This record gives sequence, C-alpha cells and structure tokens, in this order.
Amino acid sequence: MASDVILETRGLTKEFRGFVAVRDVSLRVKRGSIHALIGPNGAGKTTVFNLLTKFLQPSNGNILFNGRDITAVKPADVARLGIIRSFQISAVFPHLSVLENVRVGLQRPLGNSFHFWKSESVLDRLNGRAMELLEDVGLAVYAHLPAAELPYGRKRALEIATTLALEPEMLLLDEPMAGMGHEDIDRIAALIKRVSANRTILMVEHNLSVVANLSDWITVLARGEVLAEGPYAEVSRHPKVREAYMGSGHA
Amino acid sequence: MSTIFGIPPQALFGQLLLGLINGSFYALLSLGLAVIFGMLNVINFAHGALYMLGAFVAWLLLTTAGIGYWWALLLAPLVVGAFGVALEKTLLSRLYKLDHLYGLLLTFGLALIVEGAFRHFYGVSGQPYPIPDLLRGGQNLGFMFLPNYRGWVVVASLVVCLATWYAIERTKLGAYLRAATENPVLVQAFGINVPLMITATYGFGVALAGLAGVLAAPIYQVSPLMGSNLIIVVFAVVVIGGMGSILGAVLTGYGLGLLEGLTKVFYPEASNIVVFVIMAVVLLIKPAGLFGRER
Amino acid sequence: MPDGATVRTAMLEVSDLHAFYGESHVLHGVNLEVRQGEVVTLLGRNGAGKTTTMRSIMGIVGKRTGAIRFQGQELIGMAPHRIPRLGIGYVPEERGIFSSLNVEENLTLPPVVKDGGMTVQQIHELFPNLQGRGSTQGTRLSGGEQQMLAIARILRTGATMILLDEPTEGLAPVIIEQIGVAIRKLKQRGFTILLVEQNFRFAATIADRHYMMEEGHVVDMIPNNQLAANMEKLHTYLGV
Amino acid sequence: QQGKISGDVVKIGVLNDRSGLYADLGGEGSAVAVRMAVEEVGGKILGKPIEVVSADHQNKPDIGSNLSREWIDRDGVDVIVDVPNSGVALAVQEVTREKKKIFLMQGPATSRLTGDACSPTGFHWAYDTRALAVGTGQAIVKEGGKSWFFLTADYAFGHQLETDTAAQVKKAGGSVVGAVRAPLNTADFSSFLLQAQSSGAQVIGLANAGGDTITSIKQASEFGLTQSGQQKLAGLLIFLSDVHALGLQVAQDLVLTTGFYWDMDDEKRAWSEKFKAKTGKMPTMVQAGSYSSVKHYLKAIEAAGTDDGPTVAAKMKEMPVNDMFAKNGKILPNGRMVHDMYLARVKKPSESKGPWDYYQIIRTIPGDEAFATMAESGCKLPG
Amino acid sequence: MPGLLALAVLLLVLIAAPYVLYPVFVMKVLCFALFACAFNLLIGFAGLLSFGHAAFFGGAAYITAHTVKVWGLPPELGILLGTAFSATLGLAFGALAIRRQGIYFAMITLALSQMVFFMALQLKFTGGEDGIQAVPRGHLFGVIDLSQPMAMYYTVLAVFLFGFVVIWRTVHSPFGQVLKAIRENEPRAISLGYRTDHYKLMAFVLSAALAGLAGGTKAIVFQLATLTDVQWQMSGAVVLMTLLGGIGTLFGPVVGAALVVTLENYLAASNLPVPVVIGVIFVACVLLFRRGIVGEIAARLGGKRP
Ligand SMILES: Nc1ncnc2c1ncn2[C@@H]1O[C@H](COP(=O)(O)OP(=O)(O)OP(=O)(O)O)[C@@H](O)[C@H]1O
Ligand SMILES: Nc1ncnc2c1ncn2[C@@H]1O[C@H](COP(=O)(O)OP(=O)(O)OP(=O)(O)O)[C@@H](O)[C@H]1O
Ligand SMILES: [Mg+2]
Ligand SMILES: [Mg+2]
Repeated sequence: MASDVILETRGLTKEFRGFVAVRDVSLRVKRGSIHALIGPNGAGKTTVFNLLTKFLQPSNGNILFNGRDITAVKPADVARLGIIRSFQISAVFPHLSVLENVRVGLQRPLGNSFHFWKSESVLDRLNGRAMELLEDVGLAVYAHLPAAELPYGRKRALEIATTLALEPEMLLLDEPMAGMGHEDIDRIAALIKRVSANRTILMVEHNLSVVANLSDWITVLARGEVLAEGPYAEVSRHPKVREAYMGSGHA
Repeated sequence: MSTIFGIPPQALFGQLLLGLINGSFYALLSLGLAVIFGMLNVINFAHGALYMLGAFVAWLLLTTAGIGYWWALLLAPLVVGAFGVALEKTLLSRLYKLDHLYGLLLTFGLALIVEGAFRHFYGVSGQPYPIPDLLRGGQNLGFMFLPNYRGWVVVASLVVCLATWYAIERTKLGAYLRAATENPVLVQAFGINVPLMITATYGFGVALAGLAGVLAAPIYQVSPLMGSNLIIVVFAVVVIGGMGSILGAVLTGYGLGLLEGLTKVFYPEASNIVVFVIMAVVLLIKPAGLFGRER
Repeated sequence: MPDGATVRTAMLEVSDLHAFYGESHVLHGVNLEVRQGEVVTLLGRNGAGKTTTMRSIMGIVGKRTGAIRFQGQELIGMAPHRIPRLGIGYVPEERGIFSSLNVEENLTLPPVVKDGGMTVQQIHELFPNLQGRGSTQGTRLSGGEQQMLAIARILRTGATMILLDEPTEGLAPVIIEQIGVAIRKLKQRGFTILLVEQNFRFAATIADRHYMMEEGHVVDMIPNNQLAANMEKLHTYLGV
Repeated sequence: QQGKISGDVVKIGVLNDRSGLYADLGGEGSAVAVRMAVEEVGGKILGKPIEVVSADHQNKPDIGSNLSREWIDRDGVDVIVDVPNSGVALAVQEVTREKKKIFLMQGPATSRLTGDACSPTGFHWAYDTRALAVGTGQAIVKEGGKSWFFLTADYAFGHQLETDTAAQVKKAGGSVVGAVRAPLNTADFSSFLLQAQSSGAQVIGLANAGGDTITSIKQASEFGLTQSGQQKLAGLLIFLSDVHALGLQVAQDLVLTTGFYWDMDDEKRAWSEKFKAKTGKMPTMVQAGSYSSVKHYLKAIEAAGTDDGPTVAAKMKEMPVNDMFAKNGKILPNGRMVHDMYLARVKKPSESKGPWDYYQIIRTIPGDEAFATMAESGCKLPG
Repeated sequence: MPGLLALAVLLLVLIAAPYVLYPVFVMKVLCFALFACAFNLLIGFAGLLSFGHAAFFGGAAYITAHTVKVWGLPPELGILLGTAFSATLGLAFGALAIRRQGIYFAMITLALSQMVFFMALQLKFTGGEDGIQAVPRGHLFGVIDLSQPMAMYYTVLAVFLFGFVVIWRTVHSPFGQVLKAIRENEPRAISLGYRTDHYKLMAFVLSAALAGLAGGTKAIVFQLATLTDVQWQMSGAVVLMTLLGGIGTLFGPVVGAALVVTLENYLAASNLPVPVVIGVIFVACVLLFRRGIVGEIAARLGGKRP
C-alpha cells in the first residue's frame, strides 16, 4: 500500500437542491506533499473538505484513502483513519484550558475515553507531549489560560496544535492564516513546513505568498470544477486561473 | 350502513370535526410559543399559565365588572399581553446574554408562581364561564350536533393563525425577528429598535395565549390548572412541527388535533400519549421536525 | 494639511474616545476625523482596537466616553438603533450573515435609510456570485460569498458613510480587486468610507489617508501620497 | 391505662389537600369543622387540652406518609383526619396501622380502605365507592333509568367505580350498553360524549372525579346531551363544591349520591350555618364528616379514659354514632361507619331559592344497603 | 484536595445525622440528593438539560416496589432491577433525545417522560392513582432487617455514597474530559475522531441508571411508589434542587436537595402556597444567583470548581 497517492477522489460531486457546488472533481494527493486547493470564493473548496471528512455526504463519486474506499464512513471514523481537519472559522474548546484543548486531541488514541471509572490523572502523562505541541505553535506561555481568552490569531494556532496532537497521517487545513497578523503568518507557515516532513497536508488558502512558498502542488477549483493543476509557477501563468482567481495584480 | 374500520363514517366525521376544534387550541398556543421561541429563543414554559390567565381575566371581567365575552375577547389578550411585556422588561430581558436554558427555567418558575397564586385564591375546581348568548345552541349537521360556539372557535383561530402567519412570513417583520434572534446587536446596528421589537413580540405571543384562554373559557372550566395540562402536549406539537416555522406550528397543531380525535375513537386509552408517540417517530425519521430546519 | 482637506467639512469627528468591555479598558483616547467623501483607513496589529473603534461609533460596545460627532450630532448617548438612521452603514468583521435568513432576505434586511443606495441589479453586477442564490440559506454561502453579501447589503441602504471592517478577509485576489473598484466607485459617488484593513497593500490602492492604531490609541496619521516616504514607520507599526 | 393521655395533650392532625383538586371539598374547611367539634367540648378532654394542627399533603402519597410519620413520631399527634385522595390515604393507613394511631378518613373514596387495606385503627366515615355505586346505580334504575353508558376515567379508581356501579345496575335489573375509557385529566370530552350520545343509553354514568367530572358535565351541557330530556347524567362522585363550581345552569338535573346535605333538617341547617359563618361556604359531606368523626372520637376517649389508639378504636366501634351528621350510625369492625346515604338531583336554576340551594333529595338509601357488610368487605380483621 | 475534605465533612455529618434529625427525613434527602446528582451529571457535565428525569426516578420506583411486593424479591435485587430498568429506558429515550440539543432536548425528554407518566397511570401493575402501597422493606442480603430505622438509614447512606462516588469519578475521568469537550464544541470533537453520540448516550444512560437507583431506594424507604415520582413536577423539582445548589458542582445538588426537601416539609405545615414559594425561589435563582449556593461559595473562595 505504499502507493504514492494517499488520497484520491473520483468524480466527486455535491449538489445542494439544484445548485452544484462541486462537480466531478478528481483529486490525487501525493503522500508527503503539501497540496494546496485554491480558487475563487464559492469555488467549492470548503465543500470538498466537508466531503472528504464526511461532514457532508457526496451526491456522487468516491473517496479513497490509502486505497480504501471511505465514501460511506462516518465523520468521527474518518478522523480515526487519520484524516484530521481544521475549520475555516476557528474551532477550539473555549472553556477548557489551552493545555486541555491539546490533550483532548492526545487522549483519543489512548482508547480510554469511555473509562468513566478511571481518574483523569491518567491523562497527566500526556502533559509533556502537549507542552511540546504548544511550544511548536508559540502558545506554551498560555498553557493554563482558558482558550476563550486567546486573541483570534492564537486560537487558530491552538487549533493547529490540537490537530497535530492526533499525529494525523493527513491534515486538512481550511484557511489556516485567515485573520492572522504578519508575524503569526510567518510562524504558522514555518510550522506547517516543519510538520509536513512525515505527513500529507491538503490546504485551502487565499494568501498567495503562503501558497507559493509552501505548496508542492496546486489544484485550482472554479465553480466546483478543477480548472488547473500543477506547481505554483505553472498554475499562476495559466490565463484562466489569472482571470478567475488571481486577478491582474499577481504575477 | 357501511362502516370504516367498524365505525360509521358519520361518527368518524364528527370525531374529525372535534379533533379540528382541539387542534385550534393547539395551533393558537403553539403559534404563540413558536413566535416567542423564534424571537427570544426562549421556550416559554409560562405559556400555559398565561393561557390560564387569559381565561381568568375574562372570568374576572365578567364577575367583577360585568364585562361580557366579546369585550373580554379584546381586553383579556391585552391584559395578558401587558403582563407579558412587564415580565419581559423586568425579568426575561436580563437573560438574553446567557444560555437559552435559563429562559426556560425562569419561565418555569413564573408558571409555578402564576398558577400557584391562582390556586391559592380561587381553588382548583374552577369557575364556570357561560357561553355568550349569540353563540348558544348548535347546528345539527346530521352526523353530529355541532355547538355554535365550537364552530366559532375554529373560525376565530384559523383567522388569527393565518393573519399572524402572513404578518410574520410575508412581511419584512419576520426577517427582522429571525435576524434579531441570531444577532440582536448587529440588527440594532442596522437601525432597528431590537429591544422594543423583542418586548412587543413577547407581548404578542403571550397575548395569543391569552386569546386562546378566552376562547377556551366557555368550553372548559376556568381553572388554574387548565394550562399546565395542555402545555406539555403543545410542547410536543412544537417539537413535531419543528421550531422556526410559523406555518409548521400551525399546521401541526391542527393535524395533531385531528389525529388525536381519531385515536379517541379507535383506541381511546392511548389518546393521551398518541402525540408523544408521534413525536418519537418523527424524531427518528426527521430529527428537525416536520417543518423545521436543521441548524 | 494634505490636499483639499480643509475645504471639505468633517463628516465624522472622534475625540478622546475611551471604550470598555466590562472591566477592560480597550480604547484610551482615540482621536480621528473623516471628511466628506474621503476614504480613510485604520491600520494596526491584531488587538490594537480598530474593531472596537468602529463598534464604538455604532454604539454597540459596553461603555464609551468622549465625543463622536457625525455631521455635528453627538452619537454618544444616542440609542444604538438611531445611529444607522443618520446614514451610517456598518459591515462587521465577522460578517454577521444570518443563518435563519436566505440570501435575499439577508440582502434586503437593513432598512433603506437614505435615497441613492444601490439597486439589487447593480449589486449583482458588482458581485456576480450572489446572482441566482437568493433562496440559499445565508450561512450556506462560502466564506467569501458571505463577505460579499455583508458588503452588498449595506450598499443598498444608501448610507452615506460606510464603516468596513476588514472587507477583504478570506476573499480571492480577483474579488479583492473588484472590491477596490467598488470602493473607488463609491467614493466617486460621494460616499465617505472608514476602512479597517490588515491587507496594507490593498489599503494603499484606495485610501486617502491612514490612521495608525496601537494599544487603543491613534499614534499617527499618514496621507496616502506620503506613504512611500513613511515606509520605515509603517514597518515599526505593522511589521510589514 | 385509665386516665392516660399521651403527652398530656390530645393532638388532632388534619391532613388534606389544601391547594389542589380536593382543596374545595375538604381543605381548610375540614380543619374548621374539626375545630368546631373541639370547641363544642370546651377544648379540653379528661382535663387535658386538645390541639388541632393541619398540613397540606399536596396529593403526594410520600409527602402524606412522611408527614403523618413525623407528626406521630415527633409531634405526638394522636389522630389523623380527612386525607382525601385514595393514594395518600392508603399510604397514611399503613403508617397509622404501624404506629397504632387512629385514622379518621373522610375524603378518600376507595372502599379498599375498609377492604383489603383495612386497619384496626382506621375509620372510613362519610362515604366510599361502594356506597356511591349502590346509591347511584341501584337507585337510579329504580327511578326508571334502565340502560347505562359509562364514561370512565382510565385508571384504577375509575375502573373500580365503573365495575361496582355496573354490578349494582345489573343487580337492580338495568343494563349496561357500553363504556368508554377517557384518560385522566382529559381536557376535551366531546369525542367521548359523542360516543355516549350515540349509544342511546338513558343514563350516562360519570365514573370519574374532580376536574374530569366537572369538565365532562360542562361539555355534556354544551353538546345538549341532557337538554333533549332523553339522557340523564349520573355523577358517581360529586360534591357540593363541584356543583357550586359548575353552576346550576350547567349542572341541573344531574343525579348523584351524597352522605350529607345541609338543608335536610334543622340540626344540619343550624350546624351548617355556623360553618358558613366561618368559611363563607356550606359544608360538603367530607367537612361535615370530619366534624362528626372527631366528635365521636372525643366521646370515645372520654368513655375509655385514655387516648391509646387501639383502646379508643375499640370504644368507638362499641358506641353508636349520633350527631347532626348521622343518626344511629354504627361502625363495623373494619372501621366502616355505616349511615344513610341520599340520592339527590341537582335543581334547575328556576327551582333554586338562592345560593347553596342546590339539591333535591329524591331517595334515602339505608346504610345497610349502601355499605358492604363486614363479610362482603374482604377485610381480614377479626370481626 | 478541598474536594476530599468536603467529602469527609459530608460523610461525618451524614453518619451523625440520624441521631440529631428525623431519620426518615434524612433518608428522603439522601434519595433526592442522589437523584439530583445523577441529573447534574447530565446538565452540569454534558450540557444536556433533561426535563424528564422523573421517568427514570419514578419508573425505577415502580419496578422496585412491584418486584419486591408482588414477586417477593429481596430489596437489593428489587433496587437492582429498578436501576436496570431505568438504564434501559435511558438508552431508549437517550437515543431519541440526543438527536437534538439545547431546548429541544429539554422538550423531548419532557414529552417522553410524560409518556411514562400516562403509562404509569394506566397500566395495571402500577395501581393508577393509588400507586403501589405497603411495600415490605424486607431483609437486606437476607440478614439485615430494614424495618429497623437505623439499618435502613445506613443502607440508604451506603447507596448514596456509592452513587456519589461513581459520579465524582465519572466527572474526573478521561470520559468526563471528553464529555466536557463535546459540550464545548461538538463538531470539533467529531473532527478529532470522537463519536460524540456514543458519549452523550453513555452519559445519559449513566445518569438515568443512577436516577433509577435513587428512585428504587426511595421506594424501599417509603414503602411505596406513586405517580408523584413520575410526574413532570418531579422533573422540575430536581432541576430546582440542582439549580439551587449549583449546576456543575459536585456538592451543589446535595445541598439543593436538602434545602428543597426541608422547604417542602416546612411549607406543608404552613399556610403559604407551596408552588408560589418554590416558583419564587426558582426565579430568584435564575436571576440572582445562577451559580447556586455551592457554586457561589466556590466562586467567593476564588478557587476552581470543587
Ligand atoms: N449547505 C449548502 N447549501 C447550499 N449551498 C451551499 C451549501 N454549502 C455550500 N454551498 C455553496 O457551494 C458553493 C461552494 O462553497 P464553499 O464553501 O465550498 O466555497 P469555498 O471554495 O470554500 O469558498 P471560500 O473561499 O469563499 O470559502 C458556494 O456557492 C456555496 O454557497
Ligand atoms: N468582547 C470583548 N470582551 C473583552 N475584550 C475584548 C472584546 N472584544 C475585544 N476585546 C479586546 O479589545 C482589544 C481590542 O480589540 P479589537 O477587536 O478592537 O482589535 P482589532 O484592532 O480590531 O484587532 P483585529 O485586527 O484582530 O481585528 C483586544 O485586546 C481584544 O482582546
Ligand atoms: Mg471556504
Ligand atoms: Mg478587528
């Protein structure tokens, strides 16, 4: 199974009451790559994410992960297979501390999550790893703050740390940089680069400099369909892509 | 004579008609609940108590001031509405920033107080309220004797429900209401007086309960308990109909009245629980309710 | 003073504005001025107080002191729902699309407060994405489409002064360009615009002047035509 | 034992529903009636003071049993009076049996209290389901109401009332043409009434209680069931307070059985007027019975010279009951006080001379007929 | 550990209580305290407001009363069967109710429990309005005579402590941690691979079972099971107890139950209208001290939740 394609979709289609948001999309994401999904607003990027993680049920088409058809698998089980996503609008557990947020991610693989008769102190052994993760995203100093009190940009960073806690084989990031200031963007970009070493990342992002710097491969969606594919340099020269997405300002 | 499942068709029509009458009350009450819920996101547990209050106001008007049914039909909802406005201004409005469950708990407490107070002063056997002279007697429809008053109840509730539905769904008002439920601050920032609108809505929803109370007074005994027994069924109606839909609340109200009527013929022992059974089935098939939107 | 500034009357004057969220004091004496027909930006790092300034103008923060005058009228103390009626439109940072309303209802929700707003047709020309989506539930639109809708609904109201909080967040480059075009058009039609932006490059293409905010204060004002000369300062303010 | 009063005070606990469905038929009125009995003996017995306490059991058996337990264990209460709601009464019966204290029941209906659940110290005074069934069932058939249809509250009490009455109806030569079971607390009886109407029965027996009875009577009037004159409503458990609540316009011509009516003789009238002066209402049979039973209880203490439960109980059963409530009433070993019952018809508004003039007594049912004998009762106490 | 200290104090108080207070009263408090704690497990730690918990409490009471009285089972087995019944009922109701959240959840549980009420009213074995009366207390494990008040008392205390410790453990367990996460942000929990419905259902069943344990025990203590226990007012009462004591605190429901039971006892002997007083307390709690007594104290002490 060491095929170099980790995730593949075949003819993926999603229709909402007559409106086709995703039409016949066939993606092939290479193992170990950073794959960017870009496209104009409403192109269907988030919808593709929702389909891949089964938050939406495809109208048509198949999803294969590591060669296995996961089209009919439930959302929580997709996550258990190793595909973890982040959300376009930040998603943390607001009243848990920053550390506990990450621990929720670390805890699941332990398999003790139904053990209501055990003390939660069995989770303390996760603290070390949790702190490492927080260190990575620059949140170590906030470890004991409730997540709700973090500024927006930091919440996004926390979300990424929680996602990484599960050591996912594949990470889906939906606009990880949205709403972040310049310094944070650089930090998170570096982090993504670092963690991509032994996993696959599929990412939606509008910040083109980030896309240009990070991604190995780009798929451009427009009106639910694949418009172009290739490395940044190639895609960004594509006239249709320029017209539909980049506009005149980007070369 | 031919029969339907062993019941003469005429008896069946009679029962269906009666079901429709019950449905009228369900519809009026679930409409009020739906309006309030839609706007304040509060399950108004006090709805039953306010329905009772409407009936009592009518009774008090009659016995203390000699004011009759027709004026009561106007005045009692106004009084109940005003009471609702006072409640909203002084109590409910403090809870909007909190979890919606607190609204439920507060109104639950209010229901206890209002009902308890009336129990304390008027006992529970209830007070008689005469049918207005104009509507005494009834029509022999052949298959059943339809009291005029019951016919009037159906007509009145239909008119009120349709008018409310129109006002809310077919005018801008409904959009304001729904938007303000979600994000009152922003709607305010568009230039709409949200606090006033919330207060008015609560007052209106509650006035609907009061109106239902006046309509019910001549049929049922005017009793402090008349609301608490009804309200849970109406909750179930609302769950079945699905929150967030005015039309859903109304249609489900009538529909369940009919179904309940049928149960009373075919299996009377179950007529108390049929609504809850339907609720369970609907939830299994359509968790959001028949007309509800998944949120 | 920069070009023509003195001839035009001040539309909005904010002086010594303090604002609080509960206990926390967020704005510490903000001073700024927007003149009729201008496009002015507020720039600053995350948490500098830009959004809070806008919310203060709209009267929807917990508590505020100081003075906010719009066309000579004092806004502090005015009921929040009356402020927009004076002709101020607000596009919030978090977009504020209503999930219980469909796209059309969202679009037509804010009441028209003045003549001269855009028609639905003009709006569809500006944002073709919204065309034909009238019956879709508002929050089912994609993130970027929601942003367009949030801007569009204010353009309809005829408000003469528009507060835009990060209108380009999450938008594709082409759309950002379109919004730039739209803002310029609005300016030509005489609208006054106060804009919060993280995307400094975009801001530079449309604004007349830039206010710099830091920790609840306005620390500097740079006219757009002197930007090049002030790149140094911008670095320190924004880390650009 | 002679001359011994426990705690040097005779404490009477009036335990009933003071806020709920049965508040009007008993409630504070029962306590007033008990106090009237105490005043009549001068507030003292065997030289010791008599105290009356009262409490609300809220129709909850657990509250009732808890309260009576506490009363007896901690406050030295010697006798418990009234306790409407059969469920609560059955619970209190268990407590008083265990603690060997006197229990004077007025409000509860079920004849089980002197049947399988009887207790050596329990007394059932004013009425019970069997007496109601006999009174209304047999008497009406004798009055010409031959065919019956029951509108029954769908729970144990309603079923029992229906079965008992049906048996009496058949015994008297009548027939039962049908029955419909309506759930408890039904708000709308119209469907059931429609079924009753189309059955063509002469008598519609209301085997229900409280709010259900009131609503069904009211709606029967609305649907013109009785106006036609072909059908008659028979209430199997109706109190004066219910008729008062309904108003004569609605309740007219209803037939019912009662153990007491204030306007039957001078003695009753005099006592009732006194009661009305204190409460503003004429007494129900429950309230009058409370008075009568306490009166009898005090007499028995006097005679026995002690307030010890079993001793007093035995004494009470020895003595005939003679007061304004009952003439020559006798108490069976199972605690059943046997006295005459009355079949009454509710007057038309035109017949009534004023407030509280509600009943016309149409038949007296001798106590021995109305109540079950010791053998019939099913009580296992030594008789 | 202030929590352990508090538990020790509570334990001492409860061991001594029957010598100072009326034992039956304290037993009643204990049964309701356990009921309220079970309810609180759901609202306080899973964020689910059940307005139908009376169904589990009263349902178990009926089963226990029936099996002990009619089948002649020993009390421990009766209580166990009652608890099992409630757990099963909880599984069925839970599976339906957790399909919706928030207010819907409350209304659905309310409606479902109303169904149980009507069944209890109409089924034969429940005795309708009369309920099941004169249930023998019997001998615990065939040896301990429960008709002895002190034997009964310490049995109830043991049951209560068992339930309380189970809840304590649950809240501070890996499971409890996931439950909190789900309450905070369910889609996120799903995306991390948690099958959130299973967790919610599990919490619901646990809560229902413990409520059943309380109800079954109460049936033995009072030797009866009646409609009171399955009425929606009972569901309201348990909400009040928890709210008054402090939602989401461990000791709050215990304090709240003690207060409400005391109050009901006191009011029964007074002339005040009970529902009005209870209603006023309800409103006051919601408006003025939402954290409840224990929550408020904990907040004053500035510490974390006990
Ligand atoms: N549940 C839904 N019902 C109806 N239409 C939907 C639904 N979800 C998404 N859509 C539509 O599908 C299209 C694709 O949406 P999607 O969120 O995938 O876009 P996107 O590419 O992520 O855009 P953005 O960059 O703006 O976030 C949009 O036009 C949106 O309105
Ligand atoms: N509701 C609130 N309660 C308390 N503090 C708040 C609240 N909203 C914002 N703040 C704080 O006020 C300060 C200013 O926030 P504001 O949102 O105005 O910043 P901003 O300049 O708009 O930042 P950004 O670029 O991230 O949008 C921040 O420190 C923020 O944490
Ligand atoms: Mg998107
Ligand atoms: Mg901001």
